[in-house]
Amino acid sequence: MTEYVSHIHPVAAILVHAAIPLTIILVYALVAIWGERKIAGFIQDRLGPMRVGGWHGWAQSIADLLKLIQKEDIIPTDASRFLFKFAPFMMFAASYAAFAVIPFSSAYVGSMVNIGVFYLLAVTSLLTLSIIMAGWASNNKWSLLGGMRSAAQMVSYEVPTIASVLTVVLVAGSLNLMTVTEMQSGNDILGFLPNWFIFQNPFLIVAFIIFFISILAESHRVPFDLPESESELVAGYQTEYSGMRWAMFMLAEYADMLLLSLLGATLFFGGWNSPFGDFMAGPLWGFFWFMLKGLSLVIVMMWIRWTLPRYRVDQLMHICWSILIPLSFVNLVLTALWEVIF
Amino acid sequence: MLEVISKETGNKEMVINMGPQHPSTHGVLRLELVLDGEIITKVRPNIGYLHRCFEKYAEQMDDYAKVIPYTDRMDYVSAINQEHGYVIALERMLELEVPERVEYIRVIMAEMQRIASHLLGIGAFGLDLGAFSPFLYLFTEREKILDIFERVTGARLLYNYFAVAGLMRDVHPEFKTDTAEFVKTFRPKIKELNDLLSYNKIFIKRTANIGVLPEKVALNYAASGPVLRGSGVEWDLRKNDPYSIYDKFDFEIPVGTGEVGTLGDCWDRYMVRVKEMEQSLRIIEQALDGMPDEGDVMEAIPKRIRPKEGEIYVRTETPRGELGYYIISDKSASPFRVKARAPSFVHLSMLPAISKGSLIADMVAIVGSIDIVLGEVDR
Amino acid sequence: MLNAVKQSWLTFRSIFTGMGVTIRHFFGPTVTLQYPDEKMELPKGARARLYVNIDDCIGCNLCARACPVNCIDIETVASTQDVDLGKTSTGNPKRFWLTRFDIDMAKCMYCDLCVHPCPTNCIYMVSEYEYSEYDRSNLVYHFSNLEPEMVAEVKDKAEKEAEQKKREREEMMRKKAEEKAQKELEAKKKAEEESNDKEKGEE
Amino acid sequence: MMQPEEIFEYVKEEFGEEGFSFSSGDIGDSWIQVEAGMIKTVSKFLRDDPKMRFNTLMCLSGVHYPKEEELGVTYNLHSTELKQTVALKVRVPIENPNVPSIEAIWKTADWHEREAYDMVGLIFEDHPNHKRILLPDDWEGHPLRKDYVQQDFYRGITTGA
Repeated sequence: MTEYVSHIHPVAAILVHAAIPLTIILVYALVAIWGERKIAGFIQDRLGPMRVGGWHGWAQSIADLLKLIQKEDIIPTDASRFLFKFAPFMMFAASYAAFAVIPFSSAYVGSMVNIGVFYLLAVTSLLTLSIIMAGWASNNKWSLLGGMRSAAQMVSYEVPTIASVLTVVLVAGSLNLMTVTEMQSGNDILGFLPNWFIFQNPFLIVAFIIFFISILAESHRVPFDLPESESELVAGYQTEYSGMRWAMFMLAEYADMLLLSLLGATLFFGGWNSPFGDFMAGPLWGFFWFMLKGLSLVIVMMWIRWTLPRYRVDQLMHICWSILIPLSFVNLVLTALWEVIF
Repeated sequence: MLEVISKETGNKEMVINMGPQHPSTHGVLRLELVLDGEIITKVRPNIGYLHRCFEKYAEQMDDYAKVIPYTDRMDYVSAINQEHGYVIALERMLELEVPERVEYIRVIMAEMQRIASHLLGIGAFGLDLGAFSPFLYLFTEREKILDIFERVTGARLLYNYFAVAGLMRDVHPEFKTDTAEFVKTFRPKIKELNDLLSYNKIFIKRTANIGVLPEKVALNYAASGPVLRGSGVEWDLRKNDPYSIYDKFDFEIPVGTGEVGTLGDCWDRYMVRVKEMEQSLRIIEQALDGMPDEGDVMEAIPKRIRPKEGEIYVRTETPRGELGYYIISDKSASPFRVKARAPSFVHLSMLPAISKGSLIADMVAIVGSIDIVLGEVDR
Repeated sequence: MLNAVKQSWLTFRSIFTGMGVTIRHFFGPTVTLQYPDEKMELPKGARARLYVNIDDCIGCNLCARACPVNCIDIETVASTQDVDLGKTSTGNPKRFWLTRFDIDMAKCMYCDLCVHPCPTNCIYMVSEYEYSEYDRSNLVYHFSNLEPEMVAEVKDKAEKEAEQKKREREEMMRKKAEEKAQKELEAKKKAEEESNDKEKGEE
Repeated sequence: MMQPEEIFEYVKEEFGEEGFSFSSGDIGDSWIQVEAGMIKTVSKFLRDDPKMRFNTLMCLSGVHYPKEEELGVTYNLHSTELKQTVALKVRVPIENPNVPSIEAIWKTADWHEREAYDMVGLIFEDHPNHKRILLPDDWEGHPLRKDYVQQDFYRGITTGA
């Protein structure tokens, strides 16, 4: 498909490549916000949104979006105006740009770069910057605290994330996410299990656990949602934002959640590979399996969100620096040994 | 922003206002926190945002009975217990005999209210620490209690149900079966709560060793109720200074054990409340067994209340601790002075003593664990 | 090291226990009502709004005096002699026109204290709870069923009767005074006559 | 466990007759009236003496007595160890309502004394933070005095009086 488009005009190709992930993110965000409210509702013996749009309030997110567009855009008097306005867009741009290297299906990846993993991790680091920007520019002490917490948290948790991703890279021997996915095709393990990395090597299960805990922290989900912990910091770095700017934060956050879940699906669960070998395989089925795997991880994140209390900021750091990081490096070495031996 | 910070304190400390509008101050409380990073070096609680002149109103009413609906509004989470203390004070002043049936109904209602109040306190505590679902599960149970209350009193929150030496209306015929049914369905929910929240490791990490209140400090600050018991003092007015007919019942006083941390920390205070709910269930069961079926609950209510000259200090055990009414009468039909000694007021005053050196997140846990109701603090 | 592993295991176990509880609730029944479509049935005797059965009211003002927040405002006019207001359903004779019986539900605190003193049980709480208004003045409920003209007429009549009564009383007083004066005069005359007679006799 | 009368006798033995009296109303509790200047020493004695051990101050209330033109403070003490209670009372003239603070003896008195100052206008000497607690600092008058008149405006806002 990509070759076909670039035949017509290079600019058209760029636009198409930009539009596909954007559509996916926007549709996903609308569904995920509604879905999270529904999941929260059912977990708490409630129903969640029920009124807008008929069946189980499916149009709730659309109605919310329309409301947010109409809202007055309030900027605090003493805020640093440019940074304040810029931060939400930068945050969204960061998580959006990272989608370029995600192989959505065997036939589509935005950019077939051979350092995909590296690019993705580098671009998502911009999130930290934008959160600090928002927290600082609001000229609100709660926002500042939220921004600072977030900076500390994300910088720390990037280390175990990278270490656990490296474990996979070590096994795969490639930084290109498409290649990594292709390596997981087939159903050879024990004769029926798919060739996914999570089944290939016991150390990769540990790597996945570390990775999952880290992405919970990276995307600010409970029990690590300290930057915006609503009962302590009111709303953290989002406190002063309203209307569309706040919606951008929300969108970026959900996009980030999807991005990291999809990364997890690519690295550990075979990406767009069908769990049944050649059955139900193909570009479109690939997209389906890929999104299913990613969304399952998102749903587990939501499930955790509505079960657990949150950690304190120093405990969060403790978990990262004294448990996850040593563990992930030990795991990396052990994986390397495993690879040498077998 | 740095200029702002240094202007306020002259050095690198930051003063931050937690409240009056803040999600975890449980109402309109303002805490002035002096921060060094996220570490609190000083706390100054500022109260009075919900001051509704209860004491002045009480003096200006032309009837002692008209004060009862106002007592409801002090601690709006446990209105029945507030009324209970006030009517007991008046009964002692007038030297009235209360019919047995009335006493039994009062005890059942008061213990149900204690459970309802603890449910809210525990739920809100969990909410402060980020656990959303337990709050709603507990609220479901609280609703069941309120349903029973609504059938009995006609109201869900502010009941005005107790009258001097009587009740405003009799209970309905199914009251006993309704309550027994609730007791039966509620027991398993406590276990569920323990699974979901009490013994959750993250929850324990957030509450153990936090906000430790040693026994000596607790007594010097006149702490009472679950806060005092959390520090390991076996002190419950229902046992130690029995009022109403509490001496007839067999129940235990749960105290803090320091099971997961230090004695007197947030977790102990929380756990005392959980265990207290079980004890309340026991009292309710015994009271349901002993409650007489016949008897007029309105018979003994005096037509006019005019105590002789004198003063009295009556204290009762509310879910939050010792509620004292200091009433002076001057032979007229309205009280000369009513002072309500509210447990939350006292507990809030010791906040600076127990929260120094903790983090903002701990502050939230501490405020949640002492379970204040601002309506009672400000009156 | 072993301790750290054990602690991590305990943490994971407690997290999974919690997640087990929430997933059971996920598939369990919901407890909410979709409010405007479904409504909770309030039990008998729920205190949601004050209602006055004005036909039974005798205007005794006891409820207004029992109210801690003074939200009941009653104005009564004594009925004239030519009108019989009848009796309430409880058999109490009615002696007053109720020209005003207002309850300010915005002030009311639903304490039920006004219900108990009523001798004819005509003021009570009903379970109607949907009565929000955009304008606070609409929350003042007027229970008096007299038309304004009627009120004026009644007041006028009552005034006239009161005046007439006053006049009658004055008349009576005057008559009494006159009679008294007459009697005194007669007595004086008699005395004079007697004294005259005496004088005459003496002469 | 001692009755209030016995406690009164015991205290009298310690401090002498001067400045103490024991009284009660027709109903309810009796109390020991203490001269204002002595309240701090008496409190300390009551807290520390092995036969008294009043380790908690349950309640501290300020009262205005308009007839006598006096202000009063009532201290309700309680001992969790010996399970005994007693009430102390201090009366001071309204023109000079100075009472020594007992904040150093029972910490809980801190806020109670601030409330008494706020509501009836008692002044507690040596209190570490002698400020209003429920009302704003610049409020006029003390609301629980019987002759209190509410100010019409507070910083330009009508008070609804």
